Parts: sequence; C-alpha cells; structure tokens
Amino acid sequence: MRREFHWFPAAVTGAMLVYSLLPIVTFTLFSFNPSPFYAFPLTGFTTDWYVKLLADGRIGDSLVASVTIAASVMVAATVIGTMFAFFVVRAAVPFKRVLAGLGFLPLVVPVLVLAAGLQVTFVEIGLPLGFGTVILGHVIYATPFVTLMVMAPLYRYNPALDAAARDLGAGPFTTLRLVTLPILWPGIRSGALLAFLLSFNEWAIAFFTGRGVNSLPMLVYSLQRNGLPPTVLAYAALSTAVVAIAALAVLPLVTRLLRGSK
Amino acid sequence: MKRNTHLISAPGPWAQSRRDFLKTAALAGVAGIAAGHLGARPAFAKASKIVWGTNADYAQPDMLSPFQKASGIEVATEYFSDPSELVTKLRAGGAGVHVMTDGSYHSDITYGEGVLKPIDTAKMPNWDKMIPAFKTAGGLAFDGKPHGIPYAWGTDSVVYNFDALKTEIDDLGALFDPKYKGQIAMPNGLFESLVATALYLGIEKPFAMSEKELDEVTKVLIKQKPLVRSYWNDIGDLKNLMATGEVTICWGWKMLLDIKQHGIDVRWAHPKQGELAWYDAAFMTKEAEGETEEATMAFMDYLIGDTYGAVLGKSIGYLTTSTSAIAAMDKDLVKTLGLDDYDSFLAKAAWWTSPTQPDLYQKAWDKVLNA
Amino acid sequence: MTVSPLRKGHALEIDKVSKAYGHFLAVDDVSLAVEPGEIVAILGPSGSGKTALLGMVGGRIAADGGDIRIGGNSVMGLPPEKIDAATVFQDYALFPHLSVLENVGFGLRVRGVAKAEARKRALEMLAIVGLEALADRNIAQLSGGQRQRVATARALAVHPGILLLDEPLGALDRQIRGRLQEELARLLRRLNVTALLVTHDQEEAFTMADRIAVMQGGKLEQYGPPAELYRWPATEFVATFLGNGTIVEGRRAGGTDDLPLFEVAGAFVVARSRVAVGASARLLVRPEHVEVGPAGSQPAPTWRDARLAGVVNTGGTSRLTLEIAGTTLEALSLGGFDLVPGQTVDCTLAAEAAVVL
Amino acid sequence: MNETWRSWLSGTPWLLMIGCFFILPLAGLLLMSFSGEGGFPSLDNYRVVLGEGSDRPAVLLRTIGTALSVVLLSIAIAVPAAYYLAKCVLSARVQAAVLALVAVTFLVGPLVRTVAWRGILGRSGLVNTVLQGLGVIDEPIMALLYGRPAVIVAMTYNAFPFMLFTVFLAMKMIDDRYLAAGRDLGAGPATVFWRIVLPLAAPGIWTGAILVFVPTISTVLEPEILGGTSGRLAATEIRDQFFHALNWPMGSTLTIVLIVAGGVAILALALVTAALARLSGRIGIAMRAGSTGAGSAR
Repeated sequence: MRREFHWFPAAVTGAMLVYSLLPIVTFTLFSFNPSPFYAFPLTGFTTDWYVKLLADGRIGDSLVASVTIAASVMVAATVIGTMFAFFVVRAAVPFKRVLAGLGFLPLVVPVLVLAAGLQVTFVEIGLPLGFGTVILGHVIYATPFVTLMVMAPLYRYNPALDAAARDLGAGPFTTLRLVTLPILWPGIRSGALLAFLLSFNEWAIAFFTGRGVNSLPMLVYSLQRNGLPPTVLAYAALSTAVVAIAALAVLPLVTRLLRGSK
Repeated sequence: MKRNTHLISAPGPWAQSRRDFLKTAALAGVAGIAAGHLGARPAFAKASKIVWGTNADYAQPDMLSPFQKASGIEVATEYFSDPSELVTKLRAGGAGVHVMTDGSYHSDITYGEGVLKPIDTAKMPNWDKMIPAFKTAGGLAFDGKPHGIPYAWGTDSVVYNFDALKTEIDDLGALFDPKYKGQIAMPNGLFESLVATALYLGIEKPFAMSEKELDEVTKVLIKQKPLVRSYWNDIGDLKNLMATGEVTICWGWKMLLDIKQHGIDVRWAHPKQGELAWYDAAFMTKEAEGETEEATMAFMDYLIGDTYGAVLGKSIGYLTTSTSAIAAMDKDLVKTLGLDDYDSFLAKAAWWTSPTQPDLYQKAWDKVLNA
Repeated sequence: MTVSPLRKGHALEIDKVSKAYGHFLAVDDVSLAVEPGEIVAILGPSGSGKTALLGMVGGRIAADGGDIRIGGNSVMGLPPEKIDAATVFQDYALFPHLSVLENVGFGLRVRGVAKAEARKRALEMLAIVGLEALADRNIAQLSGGQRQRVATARALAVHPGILLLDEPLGALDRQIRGRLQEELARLLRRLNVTALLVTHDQEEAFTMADRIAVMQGGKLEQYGPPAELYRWPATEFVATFLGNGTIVEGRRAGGTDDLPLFEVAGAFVVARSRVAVGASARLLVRPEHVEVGPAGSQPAPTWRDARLAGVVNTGGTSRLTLEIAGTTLEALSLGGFDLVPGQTVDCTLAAEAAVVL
Repeated sequence: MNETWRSWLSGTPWLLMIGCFFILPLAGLLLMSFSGEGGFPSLDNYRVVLGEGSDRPAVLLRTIGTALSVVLLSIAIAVPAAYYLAKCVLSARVQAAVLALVAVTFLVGPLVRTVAWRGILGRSGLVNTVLQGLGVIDEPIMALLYGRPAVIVAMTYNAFPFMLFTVFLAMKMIDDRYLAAGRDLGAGPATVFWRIVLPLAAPGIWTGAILVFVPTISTVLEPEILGGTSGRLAATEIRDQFFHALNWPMGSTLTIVLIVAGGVAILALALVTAALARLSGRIGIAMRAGSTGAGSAR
C-alpha cells in the first residue's frame, strides 16, 4: 500500500523527538560543565564529575540494589499482571466488574500514601522490612500497569485460535503456553519493561518499606537536598548512553518483532 | 529468590520470540545472584553494625571511613531529604534505624513522637570540647535528660548578591521591598518563612506565635507573594537560584556562602531585626539496644571529634560545633566559613526551636501556599 | 506421490442430540449416523443449527441431551483435546506466530509425537496438499487458497477419527472454490477419512458428500444420498432448498395403486403416492422435467395452450415461467431463443416426474 | 466446560495480594479520615476540607485542571506522532528506533529529568540563551520557569510516552485495508485520519489518557521543583499533612477526596475521549435506515 508523506504528523513527530531529547542533551552538557550550577553559558569542559562518579561507591551499590529490585518486580508483576488481565477480559464470574475495578484501585492512590500505608500494613502483619517488602510494595504499585498493557492485545485476540489448538489435542495450559501467550508476548513484554522502569525509578515505596536498602532514587533524592551534584547528571548521561547503545544493538530484533506482529 | 516460573523456562516452538525469553531469564538470573549476594552480606557483617538515618551529604564515604576503621563498627546509612520522612517511618516501627540526624528546628516534634532515647554524655570525651553555646541550646535535652549531640550548625539571615544589588543590606524589610520584585526567594520548608516574617514584624516569640500573630504574618506573606520568584525547598535549590542569577536576594542558610568559591559575590546580612541560629544533631532512636546502643554513642562522639568536623567543613562547607575540629582545620577555610569568631554570629541569633503547635503553623503556611 | 491411506476413519453416531440457548432450541433431537470413510454434508440455511451440531461433535459446545459416539465410544462431556476429531475452521484459525510447517506439525507435537517424526509427517501432509515449498513461510504471506489447504493439512496431520469441516471453502472466490471442492473430496476419499462437512452451499454438498443431511430450525429434515434428496424430497423445505422447482396444488383423480393419477392444473399426471382418491395433495415439479414448445408442436402435450409469462436467458439455458389455468409453473429449456413472452405454448411433463410431498 | 474455576485461578493471585496489602491500608486510611477529635465516626475532617472557606476544593480543581491539560497536551503530541509512526512510516526499523529513543528518556530518573528543565527554562537557561543569542529577545523571559507552564511542560514530558505507546499499539492493529478503502472512496489523508484511524484507535487513546492522568495527579516532583510560588497541588499538600504536620487523619481525608475526585475525573476522561474519538468518525456520515424521510442524517 503506497504511503505518502503527511507533513503535519511528520512535523509533530519531529517536534516530539526534539522535546524528548532536550532534557537529555541539557543535562549531558551540564555533566561536562565545571560549575555545579545549571545555567548557560557553559564555563568550560571537564570530566571531573565522571571521575568522581566512578569513585563514589554509593552510586554503584544503590544501582545494584535498584536493578535487583526492579528485575524481581518485573518478573513477579508481569506474571501476576498478565493473569489478572486474563481475568478481566475473559472471566465470566459474578461481580467481575467490581473486582476488576478493585484491581485497578492502586493506580488511583498517590504513591506517597500507598507507601506509608504499605509500611504500616507490613509492620502490623509482622513482615520484616527489607528487600522482600520493597519488592512486594513495588509489585503492588506496578502490576496494574502490566495488566493494562496486556489487556489491549487480549481484547483483540481471536478466540478461534485457542479453539483450534484445543481441537488439535492441546490441553488448556498447553494452549496457553504454546499459542495464547506467544501471540500476546509483545504486549506482555512491554508490560514487563514498564514494570522494570516503574520500580527502578520509584522512591517513596522503596524508602518506606525498605530497611538497610538504599535504592538509586533514594540516593539521588537525598543528594539533591544539597543541590543535585553534577555526578548524578554524569550517572544519568552515562546510563542513557549505555541503554541507547544496547537499544541500538537489540534494534534488529525489535524491528523483526514489530514486522512480525503486523 | 530466582523466580523460575513455568512461563519462562518452558521450551516450546516459539521460534520468533525465543531470544526475548532468554533475555528475560538472564535478567531474572542476575536478580537471583545479586539478591543472594546482597542478602548474604549482613550475615557476614562485623559483630556490631548501626544504621544512621541522615542526609546523603552528611554521610559521604570519606567522612565515615575513619570511624569504621578505628572502631570496627560498620555504619550503614538510610538517606532521607527531610527528617520528618524518617520520623513517619520510625513511628510505624520496624524502621531499623539506630541514630538519626534532626535539627533544632524539628527535634521537639520528633521527641514528641516518642521515637528517641536519652544518651549518656559522660561516655563522650569530645562533649567537653564542644563550643559552649551548643551545650545549653534548646531542643537537645528533654525531661532533663540529654538526647542530642549537635555536630553541625549555621545561622539563617538575609543573603544578597552584591554585584546585582550594588547596596549593603541590613534590614529584613528588603525581602518585602517591591524594588526587588521577581528577584526574591523565600524558604518553603520547616515554616521558616513564617518565622522570618515574625522576626521582621518584631514578634517576641517567633516559635510560639498565637493564632492572631500567625494571621498577621500570613497576610504579610500573601502580600509579598507576587514579589517572590520561588519558594526554595532546600539548600541545593537555593544555591542554584542564587548562582544562576534567578534571584538576587533571599532568606537563606549559612551554607549558601559556599557559592562564593564560584565567583559569586554573595554577602551575609546582619539585619537589625536579628537572625536565626540552628544546628543539626545526632539523636539515638528507641531501636538502639544493648550492643548497638554502645556503638551508637561511640559514633555520636566521633561526630563531634576533630576528624569529622574538619572533613565536614572542607567538603561541603558546613560548620562544626567542635573546637578541636576547628583547631584541626586549615586557617583560611576557618576564615571563609566565619568559624574564627563564631561568637559574633551566635550573639545576635535566636535559637531556632520547633514551633509549639506545628499544625497551626502548617495551616498558616497552607493558606500562603494555596493563595 | 504414493499416499498410504491413513488408518480407516471411525464411525460417527449422533443419537437424539439437542442444544438450547436459553429457550431458543438451536439443535432439536437430531440423530445421524456416519459410516467409516464416508463423507456427510450437513446442509442448511444460516441459523439452522448445523454449526452448533458440528461444535458439539468437536467438543467445543456442550450438548444438552442425547449421545455422540466416535468409533463406538461416547465423547459426551469430553474436552476437545480428548476427542478423536479435528476441525478445519471457517476462517482457518491458523497460528500467526508459527510457520506453515509448525502449524501443520502442531497437533502432532502436542500429542507427544517426537520432533523428527512430527516434522516428517507434517512435510508429508504438506506434500499431499501441494504446499511443501511453503513449509517455512509466514502465515501472513499466504493466499486464501493456500491458507485453506494449510488448515486442511493441519487437521489431517493428526489422522483424526472424524474430520470436521466448518464451511471450509466459504471464504474463497468462485472459480477456486469449485476446483478446491473436487480436490478436497478426492483427497478425503483417497485418505479414507470419515468427514462431517457443514455448508450452506448446495453445490459444495452435492460435489463432496456421499450423503447429505438437510437441517432447518434445528431439526433434521432429511438424510440420504444427494440424488435421492433431489429426486424424492421428504418435505417441502427440502424440495425448495435443493435445486429449484415449483409446488403446485393437485387432487387424486383415480388410477391404480401402482399408477396413481393426479389432476393438476386441468391435466392428468402420474405420481407415485398412496393418497386416497379425491384427497388433495401438493406436488413438486422440477423445471427440467417440463418440456416447452410452440402451440401444436408436441405430439401428446400434458398441458395445451399455456401462456408463456416470462423468459430469462441465462447463457446456455433459459428459464421459462408458464401460466396454466391459474397455476404458475417453472420450466427449463436448452436454447429456447425462439420463444417470446406472451406466446401460447404446449408443455409436456416427463413421465412420473411430479413428486407428491 | 467448567471455565469458572480457571477464570478464578487467573484472578485470585492479584485479588488476594491487593486484598491483604492494599485494601487493608486503604481501609485504614478511610477509618483514619473519619476519626476527628470528636471520637471515631466524625466528619470533622471532611467538613474542614470541603466546607466553605476552606481553599482545598480550589487546590483540588487546580490539580485536576493541570492533569487534564497535561492529558490534552499528551494527546496533541502522541496521537499525530503515533499515527505517523504506525501508518506513514514504512520501515519497522525507524518505528523501533524512535520508540526506543523515547523509552530511553524514560529510564533516566524522574528527578534528573525534572531538574534538567530548570536548566532549559531558567533565566539563563537554554531557551533564553538561544533566543537572546539570535537577538529575538533582549531581556530573558522570566515567566518560562517557576510557574504553572513549567510544571505542565515537565509533567507532560514525564507522562506522554505512556500515551505514545498505547496509541501506537492501537493504531498498528488497524488493518491498512481500511485506510486504502477510505482513500479509494475519495477521502483524503486527513479525512481518513479523522474518520477512520481516530475512531478505531479510541481504545488506545482513552487507555493512554488514563495512564497519563493517573500519575500526574499524584506527582510531587514537578510542582515542587519548577512550580515556584504556584507549586501547591493536592499531592504536595497531602505530603505536607502526612510528614510535616504529622496529621495523618487530615492527610487521609485529603487522599480519599483526591481518590474520589480522581476516580470521577478518570471515568469522565475515558468516556469523553472515547466518545470524541468515535464521534469524529460519525459526524456527517452517521445514517439510520429506520427514519422514512429522505436520508435524514442524525
């Protein structure tokens, strides 16, 4: 099908890209600027902040903590979120609307309040605060997002495919494993990525339900009290570069998947 | 820890998306190893370990390593940007923090929440070497028993950019002068704007204002609001405002002078109406018992020793309360920080203690913010 | 390509099966037996319950009453995967995330056949339907005809006891459908498969099926070989649904038991039936049994001086509409270019052509 | 087939988890919000918050207003961009690259992204420096930073990718043949967009709207760091009540009020966006066979 050039959406996409990259470019410039204050014109070039960043072990430690938590949350939230998406879309049970609404309630509660509430509950139940409770808290925060991401493709899913699989001798769970989930995988994967990002950047729940845990957002949030040191900007610039390169590496795969799932 | 769910490890002919699953499994694998490693660390820690709830800039690695080497006690940290965040957590219990930083401006509220324990200054050799004025400052002892060890202090007053204003300032009124419209910054946190305005209006007890006085202060602040460029949330925010020229005059903290080294001619005013003095102190929480109690007190003593105070001044420009630390610092650093004649600062400053009815102050400040 | 016939298909017995959705009776007490290796078509308009019946045999729909037996054992209440049947779905339902070969091999893999064996049998089945070259293709790249063949190959690969076909060729365009119908029928016979085919297309049923079950409103109207249904329709619905023809009023006018005489539109016609003398009856007259010629051109016409109401020329043949003594009748004649509407004609009915319903 | 036990199986884990770890605290909050000075069941808190003279309803409206403008801005950015990527860009490689780029900006912590805006909109920020350099303006525009516009720009920046992804997915699923048919019947590219693509992408749009609206009403960062004196939104006030004033009952009341108001706004938002998207497909085209009169389009 011939696709001509629509100038308006193209212009908006271009503007969107500039808008997306503006802050990234800005703080990268500042991360090479000697002055710890963020204003133009830049007063020179230095890589001291990067040196200082690598010297400061705290960022390394909290990075490991944040990645560990985010990875575990990604796995748990994706499994539970996907199952709940099936419940919302396919279950034929009484009060389903109410239960589905209940399932999305955590979305509406401000994170700060959710954090304080979770901590009180964990202590009351006698759960020792620590890594486990942070992961649990983040799973409660992130799972509704995963469910939303999986629900869209699930609504469009052609039920005849499941019927065909069953008809050919696959039991209900084999059908799920070999037909339904692989076809829904793009939605599930973007839900998983979202869960990882939400947990990785989350501060409040990590602070309140954690103990002896200093996640990266906690460190950054606390550092900014005395003025966000350029070392944090250096970290941000570095991590963006690393991820951008990784994304370009994985691009061919993503392209094939995008084409595949047309 | 590693979640080996049915979904991920199953083979099955998913030709197209198999690489995704390997990638997800790898991530989960990493999580397993890292968590295991982190989980295990506490178990192998040295005999005693304490957790310090504080601001990140008070607990930089080079500040803690001398104590950890000397005493063999590991000091873990739990960062917050505002002491009230930690207090909320301590109130619920199970926070696992043994010593926390709180300021004169907030310690009464924290004590009121019943999360602190008294300490024994006899066990702290450095207590006698502290600047005398801090031993008797308000907000350190409750029910006659000492609770806090002040280790950093400062005063708050009007700070202005001489290059921009070209005149000396010695009156709080400048903050309310329309001449400086759009160039003023006022503090957002800790009800400090209310207190500063109380000083300006000559109210006798800025920390125990009656509702009427609070209303008066609120009216003045609402009138001032159009002149204000921004309410700064913390010292970092304020430094940025002054250094980037967003504002030229503000009510600020002593550490703001730190930006002089970046070629900005900031001057400290000694307004006629007076200034505020505050300190940050270490307090022992009720979660410290037995062994951790001893370790906590040893650590609190270290904070007012000569090494910690010196590093504090050098790296982040904070003022120490320990005379031995001042002696250990090099001379011109002492001079730029104004530590050489700390009496002149302390003489005119009123100790900033937490307000008697915090909710009244909060309601007043809400009115200003919501206006 | 020598094709080893699969093990012989099973017999299928559908015994007093019914299915209601609320108080709408989709399938009403239907009984039907299919011999091993036989191809039976269920023919009926949409909403006649034929798809529901097929669904119940495949286990997708739970029957309310009666019994369904495949190869002698009942499948009532069993989930689809436990039933020795495989379905070719109406929109094919091919798995988009799997290749052609993986689709065809899917049934074998899930039934525990080893990968190498499954691959061999899948390729073999693709060869049978002539799509071996497309084994690794993505489903999205196939044409309609190719998809239909892949769907058939996928179902046949598991050597099902019964092959169920749900309007398999409905989505295809005219020319391909004709060719594929014959090809599919030949294939099923060669592989000795027992098949149950659901369609609303009479031509498809006639081309492919050994026997046809006509359904209407959930009921089984008639079940028998195509020719018998066409020649001796049991009900008025079957008469009009299969082929075309007109139903006329008639009255038993005498004649013997072997050669009963009926008076139709003023003429006497022989029609086999045991209706008592004097009783009225409705008779089916097939257009192709009525021969029409200009008045006086036929030696012993059944009806004389009829009026030719309309002529519709459809290429090789033309459809004529006649009016005889108030009764309209349809006729079919090869050529018929010389006939003009309004002309008076004679028509002769072939011997024993009329059928009493 | 007894599907019921299997459908319960898929729902139970999540419902169980929120049952004990979310409903309990929420119920706790609810109870706390009803405990004023005068004993347990008292509406003091609600009277204080919603009664006349209290300025909190104004704050609430301001919060929801800000969040809605963020949603509108996100739609203005994400929908055309998603349409261009899904329907006008041929190579999946470019689509993946652009989406990956936007996703990467998401990985940077929200705090760093928000502080970066100070460096862009400030008195001597990027925008003012460039404009002054080009001589477009001689005095820096002060209104750029420390005001409602800066907050909205930053909030949109932190939320619009949600909309971009959901709308992109929704538009990708629209069969190209619909577009071809539309053009074939004489509709220009713009008409095809408004009449066919938008209505069919409606689910993506209202899901995206919710995903943008929800985090925006409860965020504290942007108003605090960029809001200047206009920084007070519901979430910051709740934070102050919980932490600074340690008045949990009042904090809970404000939270419940925000949740209810937020919930209503979300419902309205979803319905409006869905209806508008569908409407754009029907104006001037909708017909009903029922009316006997000559083609009276309703």
